[in-house]
Order: sequence, then C-alpha cells, then structure tokens
Amino acid sequence: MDSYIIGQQLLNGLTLGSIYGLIAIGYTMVYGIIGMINFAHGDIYMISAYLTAIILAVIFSFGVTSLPFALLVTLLLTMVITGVYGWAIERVAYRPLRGSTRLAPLISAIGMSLVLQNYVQVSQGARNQGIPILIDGVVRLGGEEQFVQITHIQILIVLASFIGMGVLTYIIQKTSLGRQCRATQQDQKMAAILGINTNRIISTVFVIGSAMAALAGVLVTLNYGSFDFYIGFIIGIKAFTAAVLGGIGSLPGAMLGGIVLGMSEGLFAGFVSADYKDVFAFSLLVLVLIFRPSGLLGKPEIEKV
Amino acid sequence: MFKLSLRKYLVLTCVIGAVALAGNANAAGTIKIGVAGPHTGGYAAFGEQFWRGAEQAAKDINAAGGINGSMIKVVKADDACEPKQAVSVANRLMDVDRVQAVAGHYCSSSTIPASEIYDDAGVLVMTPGSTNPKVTERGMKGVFRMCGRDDQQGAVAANFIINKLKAKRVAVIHDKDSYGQGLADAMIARMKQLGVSEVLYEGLTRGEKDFNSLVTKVKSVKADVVFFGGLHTEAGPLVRQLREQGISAAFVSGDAINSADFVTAAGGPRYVDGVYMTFGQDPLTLKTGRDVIEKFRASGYEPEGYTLYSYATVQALTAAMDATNSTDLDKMADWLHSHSVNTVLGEKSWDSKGDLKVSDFVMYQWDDKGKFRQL
Amino acid sequence: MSLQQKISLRKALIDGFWSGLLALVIFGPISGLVLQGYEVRNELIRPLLMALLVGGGRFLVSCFAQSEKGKRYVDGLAGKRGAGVTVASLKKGKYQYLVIPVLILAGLCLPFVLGKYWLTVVILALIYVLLGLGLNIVVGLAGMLDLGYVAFYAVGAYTLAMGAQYFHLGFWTLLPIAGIGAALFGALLGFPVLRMHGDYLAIVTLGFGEIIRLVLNNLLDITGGPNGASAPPPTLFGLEFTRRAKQGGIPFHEYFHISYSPTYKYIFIYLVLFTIVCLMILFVTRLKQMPMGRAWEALREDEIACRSLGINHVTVKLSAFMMGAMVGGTAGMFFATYQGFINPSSFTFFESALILAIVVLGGLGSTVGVIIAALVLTILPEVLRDFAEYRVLMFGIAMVLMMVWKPRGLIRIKRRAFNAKGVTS
Amino acid sequence: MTTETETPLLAVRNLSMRFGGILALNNINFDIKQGSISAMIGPNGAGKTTVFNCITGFYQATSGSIYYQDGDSTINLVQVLGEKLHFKYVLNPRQLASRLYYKMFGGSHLVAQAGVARTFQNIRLFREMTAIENLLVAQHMQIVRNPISGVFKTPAFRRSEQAAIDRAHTWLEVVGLEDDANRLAGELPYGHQRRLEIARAMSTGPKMICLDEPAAGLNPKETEELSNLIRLLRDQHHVTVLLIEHDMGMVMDVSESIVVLDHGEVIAEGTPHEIENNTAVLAAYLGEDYSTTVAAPDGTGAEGNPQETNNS
Repeated sequence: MDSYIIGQQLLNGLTLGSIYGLIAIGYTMVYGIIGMINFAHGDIYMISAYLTAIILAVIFSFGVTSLPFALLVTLLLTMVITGVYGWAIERVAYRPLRGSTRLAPLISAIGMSLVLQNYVQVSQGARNQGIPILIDGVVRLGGEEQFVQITHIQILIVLASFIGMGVLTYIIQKTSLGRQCRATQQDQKMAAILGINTNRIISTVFVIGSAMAALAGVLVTLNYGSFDFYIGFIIGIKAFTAAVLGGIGSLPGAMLGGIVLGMSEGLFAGFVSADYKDVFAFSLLVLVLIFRPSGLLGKPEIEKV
Repeated sequence: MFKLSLRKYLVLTCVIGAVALAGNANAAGTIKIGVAGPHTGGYAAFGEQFWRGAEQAAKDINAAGGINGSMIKVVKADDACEPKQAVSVANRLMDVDRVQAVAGHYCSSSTIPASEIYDDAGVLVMTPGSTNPKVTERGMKGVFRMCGRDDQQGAVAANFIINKLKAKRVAVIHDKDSYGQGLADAMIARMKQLGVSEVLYEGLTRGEKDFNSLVTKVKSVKADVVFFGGLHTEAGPLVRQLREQGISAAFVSGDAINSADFVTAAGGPRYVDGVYMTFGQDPLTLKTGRDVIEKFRASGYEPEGYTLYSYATVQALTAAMDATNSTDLDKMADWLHSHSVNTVLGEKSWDSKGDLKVSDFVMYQWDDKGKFRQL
Repeated sequence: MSLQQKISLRKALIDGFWSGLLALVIFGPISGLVLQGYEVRNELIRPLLMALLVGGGRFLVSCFAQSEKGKRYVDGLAGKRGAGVTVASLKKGKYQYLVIPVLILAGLCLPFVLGKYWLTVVILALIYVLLGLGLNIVVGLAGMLDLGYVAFYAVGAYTLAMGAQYFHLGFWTLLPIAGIGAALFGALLGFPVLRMHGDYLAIVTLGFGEIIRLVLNNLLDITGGPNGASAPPPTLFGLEFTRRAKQGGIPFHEYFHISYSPTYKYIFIYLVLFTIVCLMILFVTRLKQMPMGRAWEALREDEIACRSLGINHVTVKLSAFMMGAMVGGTAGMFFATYQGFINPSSFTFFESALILAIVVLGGLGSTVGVIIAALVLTILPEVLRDFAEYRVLMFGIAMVLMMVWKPRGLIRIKRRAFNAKGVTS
Repeated sequence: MTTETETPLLAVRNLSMRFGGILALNNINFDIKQGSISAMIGPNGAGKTTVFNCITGFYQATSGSIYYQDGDSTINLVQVLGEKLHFKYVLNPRQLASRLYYKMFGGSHLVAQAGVARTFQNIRLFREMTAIENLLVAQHMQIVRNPISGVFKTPAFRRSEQAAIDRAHTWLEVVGLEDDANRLAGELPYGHQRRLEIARAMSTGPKMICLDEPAAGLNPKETEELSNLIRLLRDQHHVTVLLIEHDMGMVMDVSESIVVLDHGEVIAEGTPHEIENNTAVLAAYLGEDYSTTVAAPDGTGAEGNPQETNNS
C-alpha cells in the first residue's frame, strides 16, 4: 500500500474523529453531572445544522459580502439558539424527572429525540438540505498524482475540537463554575447544602454541551454542505460510543474516544471492508470495555463495600 | 379494576371504530386509491413525491369527469419504509379505508410484505418506485410496477460504462439497502457478461456524510469509473468528496439521484458536473408530460424524482378501472397485461409478471448548471 | 373571589412573557424560516403563534399553580415521586378469581369481534407485550440496562425465516428452537460482559444489537441482506391459512369447505399468540415467586449484598439475560410469521428503545404495567395515523408527557405478602 | 495467646494489601478460634475494614493467605476469588486450570458459600423488598432453585419454599422483628434494619459471621440488646463471631479475644483484659504520651473516639 494512501486515511480518520469528539463532549458532560444518557443530543446537533443554513441564508439576503463576518455571526447565533434549546429541553423533559428512577429521563430523552426530529421534518420538510461551498481551500503535500491533502475546513474542525476541549477542560478544572460543576457531580445534595444552585449548574452544563454540538454542527455543515432531519441519529450513537470508549465523564476521554473511533473506522473502511466498519467499531468498544471497564481515560470504579 | 375497564374500553373503541368506518367506506360514486409511501423517518422525502404526484393525478382525472362518473379519492398511508408499518398500513388500507387499488410503497422491503396483504384481499397494487426484481418475481397476479427493474437499469448502466466510457477499472459502491445494493449487483452481473470485473465493491452506511476513507480507497485502486447504487442523499456528499480528493473518475449512478436535492447535497452544481445517471425517458419530450409538468409548476411545485411516476401509476390504475368498469383484481390485471396505457411518462405496457414490457432506461448527464440532459 | 386575590397576576405575566420569548427563540428560526435551496421562505407567523400559545399557556399554568387547588395538585405531584412500591394486603380481593378468567375469555373472543386491521394491530401489540415481558426480566427485575434487546428479537425472527428456507422446518418445530436459540445466544453474548456495571453494560448491549443488525444486513448470501427473507405462516395440523397451499398442506378453507378469508390466518396467529402470552405471564409471575426471581430482584437492589449471601451474581445475571432472550426470541418468531417477510430494518436501535420505553413506562418490574404500556405504545401510533406526518411528533410528545406525569411508571409495584408462621398459604 | 491443639476456624497468614502506592495491610497474622466471639479494634484508618473485606472476599489480597477450616478440608479464601493469571503457570497446567476456573467462576460468593456471612457498615438491605423476602433471598443456596420445578410448583418445591418461609419467620422471631415481616426493608427504623441484616446473614446458615460495626448508630439500650443477640447467636446457633466495633464498652463486654490493628499491622492480640493493659494499644489510641492518662478500669476511658462515650 502506498504511504500517501495510509497518510490520507489517517487524516480522514482524524477529521471524522474530531467531529465525533466535539459531539461526544456534550454527552460526556451531561453524563458526568447527572448520570443520564441524553439521547436527544444528536438531534441538537441536527438542529444546529439547520440553524447554520437558515442564519447564513438570512445574512446573505441582507447583502452581506464579508464571509468571515457572516460565519462569525452564524456561529455565535447558532450556539446561542442551540444553547437555548439545550436549556429548554432540560427544563421541560428532564428536570421534572430528577430524583425518580434512573431510567425515566432516558425514556424522556428518547421521546425528546423523536420530537425534535419530527418537529424539524414537519416545519422544514423532509428534503435533503444544503449550503453552498463557502470555504474551499486545500493543503496538499506531495506530487501531482500522489499526495496527502487536508481541506481548510477540515483543519478548522480539528483545531476547533482541540481548542474546545482545552477551553472546557480549563473551565472545569480552574474556574469557580468548574468547581461547582465538579462538586455537583460528586454529590448533588451536599453541593446544594453548600449553597451551590445545582439546578442552575445542570442547566449550564446542558447549555455548554449544546453549544459544543452547535460548534460541531456549523463546522460539519460547512464541510459536508448537506444535511437532513435524520443526521443526528447515527452521529449521536457514534459520538456516544466515543464518549464511552474514552471513559464517560472525562473531557479528554471524549476527545480521545472520538479520535480512536474515527481512526479505527476510517482505517478499517479504508484497508479492510467498509461494509463491516461499524461492526468493527462496536466490537472494538466491547473489547475495550471488557479489558478496561471504565473506558480509556475513565477513572476505574472502586467498589465501595 | 383499572385493567378491566381499559380492556373493555379498548374493545368498545375498536368495535365502534370498525363499524363506523365500515359504514362510510363505500360512499357512492367514489373510488378510493391508497397511496402508500414513507411520510416519516429517513425516507420521508420520497413519500411526499408520491403523494404530490398521486394527488395531482386524482385532481386532474376528477376535473376531466372521473372514471365512468365516479370520483377518485386518494388516501395517504405512511409506512416509514419499515416492513412492520407497511403491513399495518396495508391492513388499514384494506380493512378501514377499503381502497379499491393501491399505488404504492417506495421501499421494496415494504412493497413485498404489503403486497401479500393486497393479494390476499384481492386488490391490485402498482408501485411507482420499488425496483427490486423480487417484487414481481413471486408469481402474484396483482402486483405491477410503473418503474423499471434494477436488473434492467443495471444492464443499461453497465453497457454504457463498458461500451461508451471504455472503462477498465470500475469501483462499485452501494448503500447496503435493497435498492442500492440490488442495482449495484445487477450492474456488476451485466458488466461481468461483458468481460469486466469490478476492482472495488463496498457498502457505505445510509445517513452518514463522511465517506472520505472510502474515497481514498477508490483512489488507491485507481478506478476510472465509480458506480454508485444508492440515493442522492449519499451520492451528493460522495461525489463531492471524490472531487475534493482530486479523483476525476467518471461518476455513474441510478435513477434515485434524479432530484434537485442531489445538487444541494453535493454542495453546488460544479460537483455534479459530468455525473451520469440512468433514468426513464424524459417526460418533457412528450406532449402529455409537458402539460402535466406545467400544471405542477403552476401550483408552485417542481415535480421531481418519483412525482411523475406516481402520477402515471394513478393514471394506469384508473385507466384499467375505466376500461373494465370494475375494481376487481383479476379483471384489472388481465386488462393491464393485454393493453397499453398512455401515461404522462409515455405509453406503457406490462408483461405477465407485471413488469414494464419496455424498459426505457436511458443515460443522462448532469451539467455545471445543475441540470441534466439525455445523452 | 377570595381565591382570585391570592393570585399574583404580575408573576404569572412575567412567567408567561419569558416563556413566550424563549419559545420565540426556539421556534423562530426552525419553523419561521423554511429553507428552499439556498434561500429561506418567510413563515414567521407560525413561531409567533406558537410563542403566543406557549406564553399564554405558561400564564394560565402559573395562575393555576398559585391557586389553592393548583398548589395542592403541585404538592401531590411532588409527593407521588416518592415510594413506588407497596406491599399487598394478605386478604385477597373479592374479584381476584373472577377477573382473570373474564379477561382470558374476553381475549379469546376478541378476534371474532375485531376487523382485520384492528386485529393485526392487536397482534402487534401482543408481540410487544411479549417483548416487554422479556425485557422486563432483564431491566425491571434484574436491573441490567439492555439497549440491544432487539438482537434477540432478530435472532428469533431469523431463526424462523432461515429454518424454513434452508431446513424446510415448519413453524411449530422452530418455535422451541427459536426460544432456545435466542437464550443460548444471550448466554454467548452475556457471559463476557455481565461483570460490567450499569451504563457500560447498556452501551455494550447497544453495540451488540447494532452488530447483529449489520451482520444480518451484510450477509447477503445467507440472510438475503436488505432484500430480506420470507417466513412461513403457522399451520394447524398441516392446514394452511393461505388462499393457496404453499407449504405442501391443504388450505384451511378448502378442508372445511368454507369461503376463503384472509382474516383466518390472523385469527389463528392471534389465538396462538394469545395463548403463548398468557403462558408467559403465568411463567413470569411464577418466576417472581421463585428463588431465581427473588435473586434477580435482590441483585437489582444490591449486588454486593447478594454476593455476601453466596449468590453468584454472574450466573444469576446470566439466567436473567437468557430468560429475557428466550422470550424475545419467541416474540421475534411471531413477528416473522405475522409479517411473512423480515429484513434488518425491523431491528434497529429505535425498536430497542421502544421496548425499553414499554418497560419503564409500565413501571419497572410490574407485569400488569408492561401489558398496559405495550398496548398503549403500539396502539397509540395507529390511532394517531389520522394526523399523518404529525403522528411521530405527537407520539414523541406523548412519551415525554407520560414520563413526566408518571416517572415511576403507570402501575405501582405491589410486593407479595407472606402469612405468619405456621399458616400455609 | 494460649497454644491451641484444635485448628483455628480462620487463620490469617502474612496478609498484605496494597492500594496503588499505599500499603493498607502489612503482613497481618492472627487466628480466630472455633466458636469464639472475637473483636477487631483499632483507630480509624487502621485497616480493620480492609481485613474484613479480605476475609469476606470483597478485596483480593495482594499477598498472603486466609485459611478457613471447612469440616475436614481447608480452603484458602484468597484463592477462590481468582488470582492473577501469570505466564509462569503455563508450565503447571493444574495450577493454571484452577486459577482459570476461579478467575471465571470465582468471587466473593464462594466465600459466603463456604460459610462466612457478613453485615455491612452502611446497611445494605434489599430496600424495596419486604423483610421476609430479604431472608428468603439469603436462603437462596439452600433451597430448591430448579426453575422447572418452580414453574410447575412441584411438591418438593412447595415443601422447600414453605421450609424457607418458616425458617425466615424463625429468624425474624430471634431478632424480634416478627411484626415487620411484610414491611419493606427500606422503611424499617434504623435499629430494626441493623437486626434484620444480622438475621439475613444468619439465614445463609454460616459457620462464621462477620459484623462490621453492628452497634454504630444504636442507643445504649439497643446496644445492650445487640450484645445479648451476639451471645445468643454463638451459644444457641453455634456460629463464630468476628466483629469490628468502636464501642469499647460493648467490645470488652461481649468479646473473648481481641485483635488490635494500627497502621495496617497487628499490634496486639489477646483477651480483653490483656488488651486493656497493653501499652502498645494505649499508645496507638492516645498517642505516645499515653502515660499521662490513666486507663479507666473498664477500658473505656482510654478512648479518643467521641462515638464511644455512650457505652453502658
């Protein structure tokens, strides 16, 4: 196999993995703080893809010509609106269930996922939608025929995911908000007694997670240019798998899990069989969990007797 | 005793519902045609195309006086492209709506189990879009289709790829779905007869958008033609990523990429430029076709994909009803086997299996404006 | 009138305003600006209406919550969250012995009253009752979150299709094989992973579910892949319920010299399925009163305590997993025979989620709850068919609302009471 | 300790336990006599619960053995948990097979099945099950559990079930919870939950019962009752009792031999009287300058733990 093909496959895996990682952050944060699998998260990402296209279209209809300005406004607005979505979903579907069984919010989340998908389908139609190509630069290394390439937008995705993870890790580790998050994560009741508004902290986590999904949504939409109301489902399951693979609850773990998943999928599809790449990805997950029961970077669960 | 009362209530509702619906089912002077397709889930776009076409056809036929004085009423049925729901709606169409014929089911995996129920109930079904050979290969008298078969379409594509494009290294990609994989397999079968084997045969996952690893693989096998069996939702990103990675191999696909959304999904007309596809005769070349398309446009809808197939299906069904003055399966089927119908897609006739006698698949090519024209 | 004075309209107005504003942000872009190619069509009147509706609704709710009755209601709602379990009284209800025979009789008469469509809906509902009962063993009783239950459903369904296709076996031969096969399959999958805890187990089972579906889809030469495979309908002592005999038997209607009706097949499937469901309910009820069932529940409550009592948690979990798989496999078998055709698209993750929703909504561990929830969740989408494309949207909303309304499930669990010493029950 | 001719029920030999870099137990050795009531004491963090968890099979000791006398044979309680598979065992197939077997099927349940029952510091009842069901679960290993006979309710199954129910009622009587039989375990008062947990451990039919701080949170009267219950268990039900307790009054009152741990090592072993006057023990509890304090005659004055001031 030519080395440039291998290099290209590694880059493909890295980009895909970064996208998984960005979305996995939302899963891992929510899981970390209230221990629930937010199945609607993938659909939040889907909403942000629609918002990107809608906001861009509105901005361009006002005759704006500066692309960086348009993109920045789109990114900010999408993150804000998606954040509001995250907040509202938590408030409506999950908060009333706090303190009941662990499974109740899970079912509520599955219901919410159906609601979001079909709400978008009903209001935007079932058709595949897209945005025009806005950024199309390519970095190529190598000769005329044999080269390794990465597009500018792919570079942006990889950078954004690492920066996003870095910033969030900093927030969680160093800031007051982060301390409150960690305290809530450890012991919600105790945190509440110590004067932390745990409800607000949980809402904040939902907003941050959704905003990260929005970041992914904007970048991915710019990259692939095509989306429909159903895209959240598959990528949501993959991102959640990535979060578990990396050790759920850990931010660097989400990123690592995403990249491992993306890479293994990419390499398997590239060199073995694309038919079985998902089988391989899930088998990898099962194997990792058998030998490292709390994921790659998760803290091992110490059994307290 | 909540349990008891619930069960009781349930039975009561069902009974009342059944009686009420049975009562108004056969209102005088109306003929009901079921239009079944996916209206929810990942394939919902096609359900809408079906519905638009059938609705317009019914409207036009009624405006022209209906069938022997009876008005046509189309009934929407959603199967979400799941076999489970397909069986449910099929039973509903038979038992509750009591339709006299069915235009429908998009996914072959829905059409196959549903047609068993129509056959049992003695109702004729014609599918505007299920191209899997198995649909008409089961010896059912009342199953017809308005579209071609995957094997016919695959053969047309293979002839074109080998004879016109003179391809030596053909990479075949499909979407692991009955339509896409069936088409890809049919294409390969014909290609092998012509003495060429594929250099790559891989499936991608429907609903995903990143096919970069697959594209790099195509690059590594140095294909000169890429054939894709699947829908425009995947074909768009696939062709875009091929071009982005600097692969100039010709891209050939089937009728399911025939949608303006293909251009959107590919990120603009410049990526679809030069893409080949197999598709039926262009209805715009027919007078009837032009008129109907004008009607659609006047109502603010650009007919695409299966819209006209669905329109033609309703035309064929009503023509058989009109000619036999009956909705009986046997009479209608016999008539359809022995007569041809002039539809919006041209004159159509059926063989003994229920397939179109003449497969009218021809090659089209997309241009850099995002339009396609017949070669 | 005194009630009116306690309500602060100002607070309600503020609540309503904020809710309306948020609703505007949420609904604004998605339902107000419809994408058409690269442009948007203005439909802003829709989100405005929705925002008004939400704001107004919030205003009314706020007013209501401030009233005496509302306060009581809110308190009641909060109180209900607490205990979900009670102990049955020792005295048996007067109608206890009457209810079950009446229900069984009603169940047996049902297919002769219903039309074919509703009969098929009820058959589907019964299949989900079966699935719910099976998953209830795993999730409700043994406390293991299984998100890939559909794998066993698929194994059962494909056992029928493949067995008929390759070995020419009939429905009745394959019925036990499907159950046992699925159980063995459960053991095979379960053994390496059952030491995992909680959500890790959940994601691993989800992975297994997806693997099974993908493998079934990819093994084109054996399973037919996406093209699916056909499954034979059941026979009654060699009599077939099809218009023309397909399995080498005699059609039922010809044997009895009656006119053909497609409903016969469904009536027969219904009756067989109804019997199996009744037996399964009996089986699960017995299981709960057996050492095995008690060990499952104990494991759900506290795994460490179980180990301290000498209970091997792995084998107990495995037994629950296998029992659940067996029931799932049987359900799959009926699904295949009812459909006549199966392909992998019937066994997606969404199906697992739906079955899980049945179990949770029913009230974890409650058999009656599972039955009611299965009926509700399968009949509801059919009832909603009149709403066309709004159907699944409304189904989703109903799912969320039901969960918020009854987070511990529809039915409260009643534990069996034991007589005092020396009194045999 | 006096020399014994009979083999001890439990012999802990060179037991060490390491958590990461911390050596929690260092070379622990002690014996538990058949039919004795023994106590394990020591300051907080001395490693008492760790020893307990090693004995009852919840922790896998890093090294050492725990020999348990089961009739005529001796079982190593460390081995049944499943030891690490090491490459060197490839040469010794029998060793490898046994290790592999225990790795796959071993675990703390085998320790319990051997006859070592325990209670927990934080009560671990099956909270959403009734009191009597808790006791029925505990008899799991002794009754007919064949699913087929259960489904068909065979006579053997009915007899076995009835016997189990009767046994459960007997134990409820012993611990005085007759009236609570059909109440949910989680809804019982705290003191009742403690007693129910002991009854549940006893229902497994153990030879030895390990009680982890049974008196924690009990009032003096309840503690007194507990002491009586412990004696009754030993005298009438012939079990060997090992307990961890901070309540010195109770320890001195009920136990016959005491093991004192500090910093993961055994610093003293002997009768209550010997321990009371052991300088090392006093030093461990009071610090090096213990000599300035005079040990109270009943052995309770020498306590640094505020919890233990409520002894009777």
